[in-house]
Amino acid sequence: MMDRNPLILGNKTYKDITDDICEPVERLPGKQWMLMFFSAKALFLFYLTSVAIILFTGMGLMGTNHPIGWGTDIVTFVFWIGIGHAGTLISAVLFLFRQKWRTSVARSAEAMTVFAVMTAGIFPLIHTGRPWLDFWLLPYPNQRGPLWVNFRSPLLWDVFAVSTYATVSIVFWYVGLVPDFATIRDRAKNKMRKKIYGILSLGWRGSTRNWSHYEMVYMLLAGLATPLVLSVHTIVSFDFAVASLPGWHTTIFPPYFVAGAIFSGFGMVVTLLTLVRIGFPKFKDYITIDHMEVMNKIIMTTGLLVGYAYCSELFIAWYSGMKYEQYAFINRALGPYWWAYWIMFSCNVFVPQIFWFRAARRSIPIMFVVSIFVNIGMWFERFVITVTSLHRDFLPSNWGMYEWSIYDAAILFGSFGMFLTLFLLYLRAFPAISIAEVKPVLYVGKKRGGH
Amino acid sequence: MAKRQSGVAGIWSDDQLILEAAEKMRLAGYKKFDAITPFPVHGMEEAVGIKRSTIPWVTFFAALVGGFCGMYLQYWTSAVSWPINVGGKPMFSIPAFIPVTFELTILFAALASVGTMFFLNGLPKVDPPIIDPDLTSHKFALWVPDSEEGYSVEKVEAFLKELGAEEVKRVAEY
Amino acid sequence: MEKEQMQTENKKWKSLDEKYQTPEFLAQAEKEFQTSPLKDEDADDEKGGLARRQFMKLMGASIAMSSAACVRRPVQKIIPYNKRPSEIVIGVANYYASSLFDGREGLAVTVKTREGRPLHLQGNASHPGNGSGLSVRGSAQILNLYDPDRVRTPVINSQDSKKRGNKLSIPRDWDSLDQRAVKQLKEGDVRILTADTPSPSLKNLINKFTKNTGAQVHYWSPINQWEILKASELCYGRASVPRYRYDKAKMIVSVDGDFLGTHLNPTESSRLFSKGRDPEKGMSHLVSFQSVPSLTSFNSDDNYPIKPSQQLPLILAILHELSFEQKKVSLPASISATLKQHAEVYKNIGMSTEEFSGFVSELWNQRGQSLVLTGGLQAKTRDALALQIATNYLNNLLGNDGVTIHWAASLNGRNQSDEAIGTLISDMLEGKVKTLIINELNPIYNLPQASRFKEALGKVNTVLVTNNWMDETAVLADMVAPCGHYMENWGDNEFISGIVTIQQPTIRPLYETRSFADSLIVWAKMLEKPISQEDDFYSVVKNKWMGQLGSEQAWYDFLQKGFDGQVYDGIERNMGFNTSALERVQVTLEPTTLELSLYEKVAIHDGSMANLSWLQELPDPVSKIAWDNYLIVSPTLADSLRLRDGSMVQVQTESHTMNLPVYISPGQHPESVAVALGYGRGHGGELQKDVGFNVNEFIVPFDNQFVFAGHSVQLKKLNTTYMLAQTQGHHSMEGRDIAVETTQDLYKKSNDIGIHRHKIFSIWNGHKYDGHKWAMGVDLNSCTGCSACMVACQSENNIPSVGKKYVLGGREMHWIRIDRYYSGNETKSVDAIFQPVMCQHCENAPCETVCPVLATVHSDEGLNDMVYNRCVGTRYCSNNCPYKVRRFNWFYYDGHHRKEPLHMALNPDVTVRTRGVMEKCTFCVQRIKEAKNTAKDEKRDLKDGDIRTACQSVCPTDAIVFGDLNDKNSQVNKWFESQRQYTLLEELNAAPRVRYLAKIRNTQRDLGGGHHGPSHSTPEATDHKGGHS
Amino acid sequence: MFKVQYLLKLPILFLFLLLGFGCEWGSIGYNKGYQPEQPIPFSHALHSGEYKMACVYCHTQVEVAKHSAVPSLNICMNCHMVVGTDKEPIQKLQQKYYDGETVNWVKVHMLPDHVKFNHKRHVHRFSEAEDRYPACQTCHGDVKQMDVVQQYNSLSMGWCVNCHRESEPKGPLNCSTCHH
Repeated sequence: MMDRNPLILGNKTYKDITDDICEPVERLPGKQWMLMFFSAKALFLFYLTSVAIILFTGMGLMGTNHPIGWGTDIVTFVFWIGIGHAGTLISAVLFLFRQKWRTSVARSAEAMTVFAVMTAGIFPLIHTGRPWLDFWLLPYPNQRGPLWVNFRSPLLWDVFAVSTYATVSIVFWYVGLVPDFATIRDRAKNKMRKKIYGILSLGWRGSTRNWSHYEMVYMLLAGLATPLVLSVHTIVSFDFAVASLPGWHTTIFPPYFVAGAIFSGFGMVVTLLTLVRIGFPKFKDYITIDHMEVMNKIIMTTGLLVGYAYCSELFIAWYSGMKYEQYAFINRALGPYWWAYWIMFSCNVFVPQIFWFRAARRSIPIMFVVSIFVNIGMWFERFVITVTSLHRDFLPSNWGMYEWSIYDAAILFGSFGMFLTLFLLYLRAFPAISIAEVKPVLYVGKKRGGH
Repeated sequence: MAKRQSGVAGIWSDDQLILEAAEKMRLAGYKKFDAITPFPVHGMEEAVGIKRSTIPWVTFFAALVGGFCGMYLQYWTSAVSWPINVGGKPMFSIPAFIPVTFELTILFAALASVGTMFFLNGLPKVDPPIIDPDLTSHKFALWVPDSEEGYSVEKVEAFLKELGAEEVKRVAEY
Repeated sequence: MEKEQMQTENKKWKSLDEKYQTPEFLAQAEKEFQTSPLKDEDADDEKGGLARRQFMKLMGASIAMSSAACVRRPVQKIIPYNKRPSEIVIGVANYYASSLFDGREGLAVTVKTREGRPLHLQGNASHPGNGSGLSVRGSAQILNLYDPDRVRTPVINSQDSKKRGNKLSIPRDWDSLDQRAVKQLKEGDVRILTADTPSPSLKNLINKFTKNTGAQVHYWSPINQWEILKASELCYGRASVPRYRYDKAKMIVSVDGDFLGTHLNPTESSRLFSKGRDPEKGMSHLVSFQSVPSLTSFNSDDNYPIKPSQQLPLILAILHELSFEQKKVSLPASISATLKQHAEVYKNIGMSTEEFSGFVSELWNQRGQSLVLTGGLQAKTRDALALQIATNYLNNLLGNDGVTIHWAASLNGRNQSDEAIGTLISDMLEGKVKTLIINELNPIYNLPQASRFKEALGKVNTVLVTNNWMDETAVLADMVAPCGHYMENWGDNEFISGIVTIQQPTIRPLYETRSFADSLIVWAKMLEKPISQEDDFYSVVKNKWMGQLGSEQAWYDFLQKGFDGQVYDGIERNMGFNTSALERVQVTLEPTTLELSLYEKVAIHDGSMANLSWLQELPDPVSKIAWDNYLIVSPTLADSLRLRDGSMVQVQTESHTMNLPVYISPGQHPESVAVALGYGRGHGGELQKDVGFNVNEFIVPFDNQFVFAGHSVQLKKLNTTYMLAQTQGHHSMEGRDIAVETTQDLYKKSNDIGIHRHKIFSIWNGHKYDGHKWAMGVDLNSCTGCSACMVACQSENNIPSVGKKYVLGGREMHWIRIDRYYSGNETKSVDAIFQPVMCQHCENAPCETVCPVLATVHSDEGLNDMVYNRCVGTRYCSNNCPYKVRRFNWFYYDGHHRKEPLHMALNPDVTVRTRGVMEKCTFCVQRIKEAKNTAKDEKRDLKDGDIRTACQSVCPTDAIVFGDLNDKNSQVNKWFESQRQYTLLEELNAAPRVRYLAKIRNTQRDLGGGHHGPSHSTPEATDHKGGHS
Repeated sequence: MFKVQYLLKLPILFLFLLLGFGCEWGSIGYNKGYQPEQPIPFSHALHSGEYKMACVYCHTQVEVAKHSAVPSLNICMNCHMVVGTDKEPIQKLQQKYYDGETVNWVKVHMLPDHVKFNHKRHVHRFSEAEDRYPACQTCHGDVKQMDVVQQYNSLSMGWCVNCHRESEPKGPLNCSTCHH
């Protein structure tokens, strides 16, 4: 067994941990936070306005057209759903693998998942021509015969997958939060606060019987969330893979999408946690540079996986001998959207290779920049898949170009406003690190100080 | 869990010490006592003498029900209630029905597990009394309710002190 | 299926009774339609209606939810007739035989009306001219009728008569206009400027009017055939435009005669042409020499780009080859010298000596059954007349006169000339004209400044325009007398001599309009110089034909059948040829390094119907560009000037300089450029305003004619670009088997079209279709790409036009589109192939599988049903459609339709789609239902041919067939078993119910296209679709 | 078909109610029983019930067209030139007729624009099939009893579809049967 670095730095006691983590929740927000929050909020309001204008006027304001029926909305949907995957992966999969380092970052990663899924969930709703009728996608009894839904459509699978994923993610997250809410409740000096967190904590006590059931459920949820998280992006990839378009109709899509999702999710976790570390310097003891390094290793690995998928797509297109498929891939790399393809390729495959160097892995500025590149690259990956496959398919007479409009930009950037608003609120209102989970790993990598 | 009980609690500030104390308490024949800790202390279940949780069974059966409901919902709506020729595919297109079946399996299982956990733990509770606010932060307690066989406040107090409790509290209602 | 109802209550149609034309009455009439799907709000709540619809837009979701709270729906009203006209049954269409002139050709039509509204036009199937075929412009006449920009009352303009600048337009009634007009007419020196009319009754009235009042009439139209008339007068002694029999010709040589697209009567010509093109029975050989790529050149078997200055030399070279090289004929000495000069012009158009001599030998071998055709705007060089005479002579030598060229069955209503307006202008300038009546012409727009027409107009005291639009000429007139539409007026038309078609009104005049003929009658009467015994033109026509036909019953039969008479179908002998005419055959046009041709587009013609969205939105069959004109340049020239599609260039001729955008087209000669007329309209409609560029200034008046082609031109590249709305951005098939063609020799040899047939299997048995099994066949060999189907479909199915901005964004809505692919060597001459693509109604429809809400599913008759009201608009279906035939309503497109009275053109049998809904071809399911209902009522089974889809019924070449595959004898079944049959993208196993018949080209060349072509070209930088930036 | 399946439906029903969309289950929002007041108090009970006039006497085109059509005023005047001229509503009707005006009746049975219903086909089907239905009453209820006409059925899509499913021979269930 190798000696490992301590997961939590500094000579902390249990009380220190409680105090450190509860502190942001219990004090008034600082200027930095306020500035960020109001910027995010402004962006969020801008987003809502843009969505309202589009709903009022019509989908025609977006860049989608004939033949490109899906554009920014679906691209960004897949982007956010992908980001959501890292949270569940960290909390569920790493839990099952007994990776103790996950405890410090799991909470924020899960929060990111929930908010990313919420942000993502808006897109399929607003991308339809008549969003006020979106509820028709649910199989509910009705006066039309009853007329049901088409369970053969990947979009319906999406409805079930995304809503199940959102539900389970929120439940998982919330179950994790319950003991911590109880902690805040018990520390509360203010009656109102006590009441609110009392309700949120559901009256948690922390008796061993409670903990016994709790841990069992936590493990079960982890066990359920793991196949779920794989299935969700698999099903999202089915939106494309089940269709018949060259460039979409590919069996590699499920694993490729899942790898891409983990990749982009970790990218976003690194982006957010570097910011959290700056915003809350005390958290540096919990979210240590070692945590960041581990995540950077995952980014590099999944980056290679994604790169493998890109190459294998090209190989299969050539090997299949199918002219439409071959053309689609030549067109991706060399056609009018070559720049999108090469942005994707460089950001996702080349840039993360810098993490072969330990110094880079442990450098906060480098990892921050790389994580941003990763997210840009991953957005372009979805753009490449969606738009460049659609813009030139079977009949050359139909070929066309995407008509990017300012509304596309508004929707894309505005969605970050929604995500960041939620995330910043979360940082203030919820314990950003799992108190109850960090305490058991206090002594990992350290000699237990005797009393 | 339903009724509130009175009892005695002993408080420790080290998880190792309370683990030993709980072990001793169980060996001394206490059956209904419980430990209250801010985080799950490794080994405490065995020390207090709690059997493995039965929730996995609930999960398993909920998963079966979810899977069945998912597949049946799709079969019934697509092939029985109003069969419609969609894309030249069979009415009961099993391969296409797998994803939804799977998702409902997971959903039922997850929700049922959490629900059961809440039920078994008596959650949610509205504003329950607490023994000590630090018990969710850095202190640990052993709690002996009045329903314990041969319960007497003094005896329990004495025993807790003997076990090394840093503080012993009489609790009127918990 | 056609139920041509007899018109019994004639008074209703043509009553000039003011009672029926009051605005109140019209408003009442419109209310009568309000229970139909046209209006979704109640009429008596006019203020609330719009607000409520806005509310519905916004709050659809909450309405859907609040329905649970039992909210009363908006109250609707039913407004029955006071007295229901006996022939109107609400919900049942009436069909009337009629005829109209689409600006280019006369068409016999069947008008479908519902509740007294004309809705849709089809050709009159039994008519020997256009038959069931209808042109693009013919179908669009429905929209013309309901054009919101029509002049609605007589108008008196307050004018500064010297300057002719409009100050104020005052709507008046007919009385005051008539009084003013007659006052002026009494002054004398009256001239009438009008296009020649094919109506014998009107012609008679005009003649009487001129005789009685001393007025002079000048027959002119902007695009006329004076040179053909003049040449025939010189050569044969009678001035007429012959009817060409493309069906009888084994070899057709067209030198810029675009008979399939724009020249003379393209609908009838296409019909005749396709009759001679049966791959099983033998096909004619069409050779095209074109200075502008056209439908004719794209449909030809062999084509050669030429310059305008090579047209006449080419004909002369053929004559030279025939006489001096091959010594088949001997020619008068007078012409030999001229011939010798041009003997080798073929070398300049890229033909080798062997090729040319082979071509001429073939022409000689087919003598008596060949046809040489020249003409059209592109051939109106300064040598236009010489070209026609030379062509006539060539045809005469080949023995085609009277066989493939029928002078006995001439095309009427074309007796008009540039000379006529030239005389008028000089008379006006000399002050010989006091009053000028301009009937449905727009010389201010159509003529260049150099013609001095505007200047001349300033010297006329009174200008009276009878027209339906306040166009460029009408705004300069003193009075505008709206003359109504073909569907509002009576008439009789003899488009082809010998056969008269009736023109019945099918709606009461929408506005206070009066036909030109009626105006003449009224004015003559007020002048006390009556020109008819009857008081209105209807009676004139009726009495004339009742007299001619013998009885009232015969008159009603005439109305029912729509036409009377026969077309000459024999062989004329002893035509004679006056060789002295050959003296005029002199080549005066000097070739230059770059020559400009003006040409007309299929849809826009001379610009007279430019205000119709259907015509503007129709992608030009040749260039696939909508909403614009542009300078066509060859790829070679574009390379040398570094031009790209949309680059602006400065175009400079001797007479005019202007900037135009460039469109690069294969099939254009490198030393020739071309631009279409009809754009850049100034007045007369909101829609046409500032669409394209007015290039009429390039027309040069020269020696009593207007010269349209052969101008020496210089191009200068500008550093700006312009967005051209092209609906098809990529023109190569990329080596895919999409539009399949082969040569006749190969097809005959192997009885095979040479494509890979895929072995397809399924893992289950599939659904059974026991009842009907609808299917469609499309014969690429017949399809000329004329696009008539696109407009007919638009009319039948309430398809909106979206405007240039959104065509640029790739959002055009046509349910059927015509793909045009090039193959062959793009720098020299190319082959083009047209392929109509509509919803393929796949049995394994990829779109259906992916729709989450079952908005598109299969019917038990194999139709791919699209349920608009269920659609939420995920657009997944469109993405997954390999044929990309689905169209999405990105906005509320009914906005334009709703501009009153355009909503009256909507077909009540087809739902008007709302925003956010997908739509596509339905195989005209409303027609299928209608035919099934009729069959049920008549207690019989459906017959093959009972159902004709909109696209099928207007196709002049019968390239589309629709029917039941379970009917063993159906036409579609025969096509599905043909050797030429293939399925588009067969390997995807979508199992389409549409199959194509491969195109066969009658050529000796090795065709470049299809699977023979280049395998994979590298994708170029951009697709042009959606414009150029 | 199979009784067992009805039992198996139960858990699904439960799930749907859980989804909270049960509100659309009933005939809520479909205006069944809608009975507006008309500008002229025309009584079907009197004309059709008491005087036993055939429906097609006034609704002349119901057997030949998609629309049953509310009668034009000249049909009313067939009788009311002489009948009941002393009554005020009849005088109003006459006045409208002579003025060339018409009556704005309030629409009772309303289908949305995207539903194409064919009266002719249904009337023929009802009166010619072996299991004869009363041609008009099946959908419109016993109009003979109605003084003021009211909407007798929900006219919801489910109502249409169920009839097409249950009658023998079955009506077509394609989407394009009604929507195009």
